[in-house]
Amino acid sequence: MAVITYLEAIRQALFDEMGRDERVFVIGEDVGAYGGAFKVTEGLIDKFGEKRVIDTPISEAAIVGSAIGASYMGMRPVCEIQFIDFIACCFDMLTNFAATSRYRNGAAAPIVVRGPSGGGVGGGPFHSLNPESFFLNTPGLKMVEPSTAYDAKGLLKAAIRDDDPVLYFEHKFLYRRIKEDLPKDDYIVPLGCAAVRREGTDLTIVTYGAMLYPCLEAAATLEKERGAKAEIIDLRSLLPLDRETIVASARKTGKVMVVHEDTRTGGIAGEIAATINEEAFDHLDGPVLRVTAPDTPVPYSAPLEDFFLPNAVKIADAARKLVAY
Amino acid sequence: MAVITYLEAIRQALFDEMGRDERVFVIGEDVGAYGGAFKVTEGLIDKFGEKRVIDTPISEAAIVGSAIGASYMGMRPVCEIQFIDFIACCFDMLTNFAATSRYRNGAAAPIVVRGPSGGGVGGGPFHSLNPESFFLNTPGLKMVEPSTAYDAKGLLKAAIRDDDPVLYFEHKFLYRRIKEDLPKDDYIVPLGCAAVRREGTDLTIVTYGAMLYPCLEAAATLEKERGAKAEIIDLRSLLPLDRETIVASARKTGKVMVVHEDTRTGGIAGEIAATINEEAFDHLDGPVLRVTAPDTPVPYSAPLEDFFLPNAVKIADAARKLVAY
Amino acid sequence: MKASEALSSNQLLEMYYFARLARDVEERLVILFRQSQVIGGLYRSLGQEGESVATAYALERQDAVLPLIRNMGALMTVGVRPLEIFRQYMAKGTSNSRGRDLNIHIVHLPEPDADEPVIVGPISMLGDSIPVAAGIAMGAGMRGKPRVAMAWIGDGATSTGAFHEGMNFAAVQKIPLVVVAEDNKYAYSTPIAKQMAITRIDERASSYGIPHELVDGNDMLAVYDVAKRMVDNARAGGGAQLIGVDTMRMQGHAQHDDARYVPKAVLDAWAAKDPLERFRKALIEERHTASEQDFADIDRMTKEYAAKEADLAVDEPMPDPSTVARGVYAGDDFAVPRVELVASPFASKGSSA
Amino acid sequence: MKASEALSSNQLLEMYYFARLARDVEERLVILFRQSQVIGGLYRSLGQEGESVATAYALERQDAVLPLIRNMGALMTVGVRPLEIFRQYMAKGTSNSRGRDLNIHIVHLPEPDADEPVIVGPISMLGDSIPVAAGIAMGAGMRGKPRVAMAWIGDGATSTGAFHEGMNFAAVQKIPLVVVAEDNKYAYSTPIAKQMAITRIDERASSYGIPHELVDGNDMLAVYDVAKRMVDNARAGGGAQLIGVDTMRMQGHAQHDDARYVPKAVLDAWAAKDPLERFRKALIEERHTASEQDFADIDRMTKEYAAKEADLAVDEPMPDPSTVARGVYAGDDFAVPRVELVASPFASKGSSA
Ligand SMILES: Cc1ncc(C[n+]2csc(CCOP(=O)(O)OP(=O)(O)O)c2C)c(N)n1
Ligand SMILES: Cc1ncc(C[n+]2csc(CCOP(=O)(O)OP(=O)(O)O)c2C)c(N)n1
Ligand SMILES: [Mg+2]
Ligand SMILES: [Mg+2]
Repeated sequence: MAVITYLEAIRQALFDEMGRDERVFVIGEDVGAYGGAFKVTEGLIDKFGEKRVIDTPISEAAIVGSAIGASYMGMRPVCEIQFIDFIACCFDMLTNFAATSRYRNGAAAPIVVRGPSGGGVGGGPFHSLNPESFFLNTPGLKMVEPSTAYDAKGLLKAAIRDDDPVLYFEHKFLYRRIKEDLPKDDYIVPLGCAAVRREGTDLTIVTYGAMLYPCLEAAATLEKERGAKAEIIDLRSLLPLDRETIVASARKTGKVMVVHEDTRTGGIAGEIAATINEEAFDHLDGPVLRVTAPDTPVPYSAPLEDFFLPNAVKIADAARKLVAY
Repeated sequence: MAVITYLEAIRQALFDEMGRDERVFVIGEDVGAYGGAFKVTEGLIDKFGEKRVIDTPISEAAIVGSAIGASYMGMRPVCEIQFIDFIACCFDMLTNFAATSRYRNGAAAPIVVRGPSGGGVGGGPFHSLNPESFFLNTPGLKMVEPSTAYDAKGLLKAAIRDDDPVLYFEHKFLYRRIKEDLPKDDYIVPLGCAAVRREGTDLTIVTYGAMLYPCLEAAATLEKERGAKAEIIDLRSLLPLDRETIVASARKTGKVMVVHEDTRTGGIAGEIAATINEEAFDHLDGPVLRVTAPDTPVPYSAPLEDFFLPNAVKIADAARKLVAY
Repeated sequence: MKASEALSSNQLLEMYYFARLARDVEERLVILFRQSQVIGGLYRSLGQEGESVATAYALERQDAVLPLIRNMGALMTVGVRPLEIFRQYMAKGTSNSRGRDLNIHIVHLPEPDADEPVIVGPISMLGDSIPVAAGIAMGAGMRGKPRVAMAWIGDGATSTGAFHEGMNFAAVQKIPLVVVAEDNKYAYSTPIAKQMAITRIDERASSYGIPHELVDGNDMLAVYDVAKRMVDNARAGGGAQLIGVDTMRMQGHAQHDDARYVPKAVLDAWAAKDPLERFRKALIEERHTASEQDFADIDRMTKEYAAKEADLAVDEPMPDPSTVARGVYAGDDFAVPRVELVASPFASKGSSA
Repeated sequence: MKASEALSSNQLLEMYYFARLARDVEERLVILFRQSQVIGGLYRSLGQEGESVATAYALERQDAVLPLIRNMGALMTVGVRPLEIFRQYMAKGTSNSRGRDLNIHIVHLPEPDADEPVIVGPISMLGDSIPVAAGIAMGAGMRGKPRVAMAWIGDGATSTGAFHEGMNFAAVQKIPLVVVAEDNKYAYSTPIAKQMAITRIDERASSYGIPHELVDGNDMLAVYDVAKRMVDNARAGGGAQLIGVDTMRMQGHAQHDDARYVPKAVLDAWAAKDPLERFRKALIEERHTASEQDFADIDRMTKEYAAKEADLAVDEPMPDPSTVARGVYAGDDFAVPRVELVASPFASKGSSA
C-alpha cells in the first residue's frame, strides 16, 4: 500500500496498462517530454518511447480520428484532451464516427478519451467544463468520472480494457487534493457500477465527481443536526447509468436528490429523475430534487465561481427541505 | 389566406424577413442557385442577390463562425446546415463562441442556425438526427422546433428578430406532409411559449415536432375507447422551456407522459420529468412516463426505422397504462 | 519506364474489368432505384470509374482503402463482391451493415496479420475519413503489419476542418497515407470556384509539406503511374502523399438532382474524354495489347455479372426489426456478416491487386 | 519607397511606446501574479511585442483586431487602456467581462458607422477567431462600413480545423482579412517540427491561394512594411492575406512553465535580437530620427503609467456574486462596461493608428 493522489492514480493506471499491453498508447498535446499540462503522462515517454507517447499538433479531431483508425487495427489508444472543454472540437468524431461504428458495421472502436474536467480552480468559462450531458444522448459511447484515487485507477484500467469507446472525465479539482492508500496489485473498477459511499435510510443523494465531498459533508451535518441518515450514491459511470443501484436506494429511502456541479437545465439529473419516476414512483415520499450550478457559463472570478458552484451548505439546505417534506 | 406547406412557410419567413430587414442574410451550402438541398431557400438569390444568399465551401465551422462575426457587425445571419446532423461539425462554435458571447462581454450574437432534423424518411444514421439534447445544457442558446406551418413561419421570424443565438430545427418529415392556411399579414410566434394543441383533464402528453401527430391520433383513440381526455402540449420552444404551461397542465391532470422521437437516455424528456417533479409532485397521480426511440443510432432500413420510431400505437399503449394507473 | 508499362496485358484488362464492373453495377442500381428497390440517395461515379480503379490498382493486397460514395471502382478493385453493394443499397438484413447504414458504408477489418485489404467506408460527415485513414496506417505499422492507407476525398470535402487536421497530422508523423483528391468540378451544386481559390486541387497539400501531383483523371494509365509512384513513396517511408485528380462528375449529385446548373457544353466536352473509352482505345490502338474482342467479352461479362448479383440481392430478406437495439455495445454477440471478397476472372492469370 | 520610411519620427516613437508599454504592463502583471493578485494563467509576449505592435500599427482607426493571448502589443496599439487589462487579469467586477472571463478576453463593438476599432478577444478554443474575423470583415462591408480585420494566430493554432475553414472561406469570398501567423517556435511545449512539416509558416496560406510573406518578426520596421502592404492590398479588394512572422517565445507558455524544453543556446541567440532594442538602435544609429533621450523618456513614461494603472486596478471591487446569473440572454438590461480607449501621448502630434 502507498498513499497516492487522484492524479498519480491515473498516471499509474497508464503505466500499468501500457506495461501490460503493448497495444495501448497515449496520444495528445504536450503529453510527451512535457508530461501533459497537468503532468498526468509524466515519465511515460521515458519508459515507453515516443512511438507510444505521441505529441500531436493542436488538432483534437485528428487526435480522436487517428485513434479510431488505430483502434480498428487492434490498438488501444488513450487520447488526452488537454482541457476537456476542447472535446467540443472533436464532438463530431466522437458522436458520429466512434459511437456508431459498432452499430453500423460491427467495427469496434475501443478508444479512451480522457481529460481534466470541472471547475473550482478559477479556470473560467473555457477551462471548467462538465461535458457529460453533451454525450448522454449518444448511444454507443460510455462515460465515467471517478471521485476517488482508487476509482481513478480502477476505472481507467477498465476503460482501456473495454471494447467500446469510453470518455473518462477526471475532475481537476481532485487531482492533488485527494489522497488514498492503493493496493499494489492489479484491479479494475467495472464500468456501469455505482458505489454506495454512505448507507442511509432517510434520503438518497445521487452524485459523482468532486461533488461527492460536499455531499458527504452535508450528510454528516444532517445527521448531527437531526439524526437524519442520508444514503450517498457515487455514480462513477455516467453512461451506462447504474439504474439498479439508484432505483433500489430510491425505493428504500423514498426521497432522492441529485447533486451535480454541471449546470441545471439539461444536466444528467434529469435522466435520473425520469428513471426514478418510472421505476420507483410508488415509493417516493417527496419530489426528486436537484442541486446544481445555475444556468450560466462558468464564471472566472473567485467570488462568482464560489457563488456559482454547489456546496455543502446548499446541499444541506435542500436535504433538510426533502427530509422535512 | 393561402394553403402552404411547412417547407413553404419556412421559405416565406426567409423572404419576408430579408425583405423587411436588409441586415438579414442567408449563408450555407448550396443555398444559392440550387435553392438548398430541400429547396427551402429557392428563389432567394434571384430576389436578394448573391451578396445576401451566400454559397459556402463545405465548412460548417466557417458558416457559423463567420455568421457570429457578421452578427457582431449588426447583421442578422441565418445559417443553413444542409442536414442538421452536420451541426456536430460546428458544435464548438455554437457552444463555446456563440452561446457565451453575451455572458462574457455583453456581445450579442444574434444568429439563427437552421436545418432539417429528424427521421422517418429513410435517411439513416447520419441524416436523421434529433440534435436538441446536444444543446439543452448550454446556457446562452435558444432552441425551437415547429410542428405546424403556422409555427414554422412564426417561430423563424421570431428567431431572426431575437437578440440571442437561436437553433431552429425543422422536421424534414413534415416539410411537404403538413399544409395549412396561413394569414397573409406579418406575425410571429414568440420564443419560449408552448401551445396546448388539445384540451384534456385525464392526462397530459408533452411533445414537439413530428411526434405531435401520432400523439393527436393516440389521444383520439383513447377518447373513443374509454372517454379519457388527453391534453396535448406542443413545446415549440425547447430552450427556454415553457415550464409554466407544462407544470400547469401537470397540476391539472396529475398524469404526464413525454413523447419524443429522439432516443431515450439523455433525451429532453428527462428535463421535463425533473421539472414536473420539482413543481407539481403533490399533484401527480402517476409517474411521468416516456415514449421515445430506443437507445441506438437511427437505422436506415425501413423495417428497422419503423420499429425504432415512436408511433400512435406505442403512445396509446403508454397512455392507457398511465390512465389506468 | 512508366509503371503502367510494367503491367501485363492481363492486368490492363483487369483494370478495365473493374472500371466496367463499377459502371454496370451502378447502372443496375439505377434500374433498382427506378423500381424503388433502392431508397435514399443513389450516387453515380459515371466518368470517374477510371481514376477510382487506377488509384486503387496501385495498392498491394494488404493495404487499406477508405472510399467515398463515388469510389465504386475502388471497391471493385479491392475485390468487394457486387452483391455486397446491392445488399447495402437495398438495405437488406444480409448486408454488412444489416440495413443499418447506407450505400457503400461497409467495413472490413481483417485479422491484424492477414493479407487482406482493410476497407473502411465513409460516414456521411465529409473529411472525417482522413484522420481515421491516418490512424489506420499508423496503427497497422504499430501492430507490425505495415499497410499503406489510400483515402479518396472530393474537392468539397477538402474544405472541412477534419481534412486539414488529418493531413497535417499525417504529414508531421510521416504516415504512409495516400490521399486522392478528386476535382470533379462540383460539390453538390457548388462549383469549384466557390469551394477554393486555387486552381489546382493538388495544391491543397502544399500547406502541409506533402508531396503532390495533378493528373488527368480520365486517363487511367496516367493515374496509375502517379498513384504507383506515390504508393511506393509512402511505403518506402516518404510519408503522406496527395494525388490531385482532374475529372468531371458526369451526372447530378445524386439521382434526384438533374444538375441543370452544369453547362451542357462542359458535359459534352468531358463526355468525349470518357475514361473507359480512352483506355480501350489506348490498349487497342497505341499499345496493341488487346483486341476489340477482349473488351467486348469483358463488357458482356460485367453486364451479366452485375445483373445476376442484383437479382440475388433482390430476393434477400430485409432486416428483422427485433434486432434493432442489438450490437450498440460489445457483449451481446450480435453477429455481423463479413464483407465477401472475390478475385477477378483475371486474377488467376496473375494480377497485382 | 518602403512604407516605414513614410512614418514620421513621432510615429516611430509611438510604435516604440506601444511596444514598451506592452512589456511594462506584462511586467506589472508578473508582480501582481507573484502577489497572487492575478490568478490563473499569465501569458507573456516577451520578445514578440514588436511584431504585435508593428502589424497593428498598419491598420486604420476603424479596422478590427482579433488578438490572441500574446498580443498585448496590438491591444496597446489600438488604444486599449492598460487599466482594462489589469482589471481583466485581476478578475475585477469593473472589467469588460466583469470577472467572467480571462486575461485579454475583451470585446469592443462600436456603433456600425463609428470610426472606432472593433476589438474581439479570443475564446480559448484556438482557431475559432479566424472564421469570426472573416465574418467581421464581411459583415462590416455588408453594413456599408468596410473594415479590414486583422487576426493573430500562433503556429500551433494553425493546425486547427477552424483555422482551415476560416482561411479557405475568406479566400473564396475575397474578404479583407489579414492573418498574422506567429511562428514563435513552440506551442506550449510542442516544437514547431511536431506541429507542421513545413519550414516557413507563411506556407500555411498556400493551400488557399492566399498571398503570403514571411518576415523577421523581431524587426519592427520590416514587419510594418509587410503589414502595411498587406493591409492596403486587403483594403483595395485583394482579399485575404497572411503574414508569417519568424520570432521566438522568450518565456514559458505561461508563468507556471519554466520551459526547460527550450535549449538555452536558442534563447540566448534570440535574446540578442530583442525587437525593442533593435528598433531603438535602428532609429538612433541608422535613421537618426530619435535620441537616447527620447527612448529614456518613453521607458520612464511607460513604466510609471503601467504601475499607476495597476495600482488603480488593485483597489477596484471584485464582482458582486448576486449578478452571476444575469446577462445570459438579452432582456435583463445587465450593463456591461465599455472598453476604454485612450490616445497615446504621441497621437496629438499626428499618429496613424
Ligand atoms: C460535413 C458535411 N457537410 C455537408 C455534407 C452534405 N454533403 C454531402 S455530399 C456533399 C458534396 C460533396 O462534394 P465533394 O466533396 O466535391 O464530393 P463529390 O460529391 O463531388 O464526389 C455535401 C455538401 C456532408 N456530407 N458532410
Ligand atoms: C482547440 C484547443 N486545443 C488546445 C488548447 C490548449 N492550448 C492553449 S494555448 C496552447 C498552445 C498554443 O500555441 P500557439 O498556437 O503556437 O500559440 P503561442 O502560445 O505559441 O503564442 C494550447 C495547446 C486550446 N486552447 N485550444
Ligand atoms: Mg466534387
Ligand atoms: Mg507558438
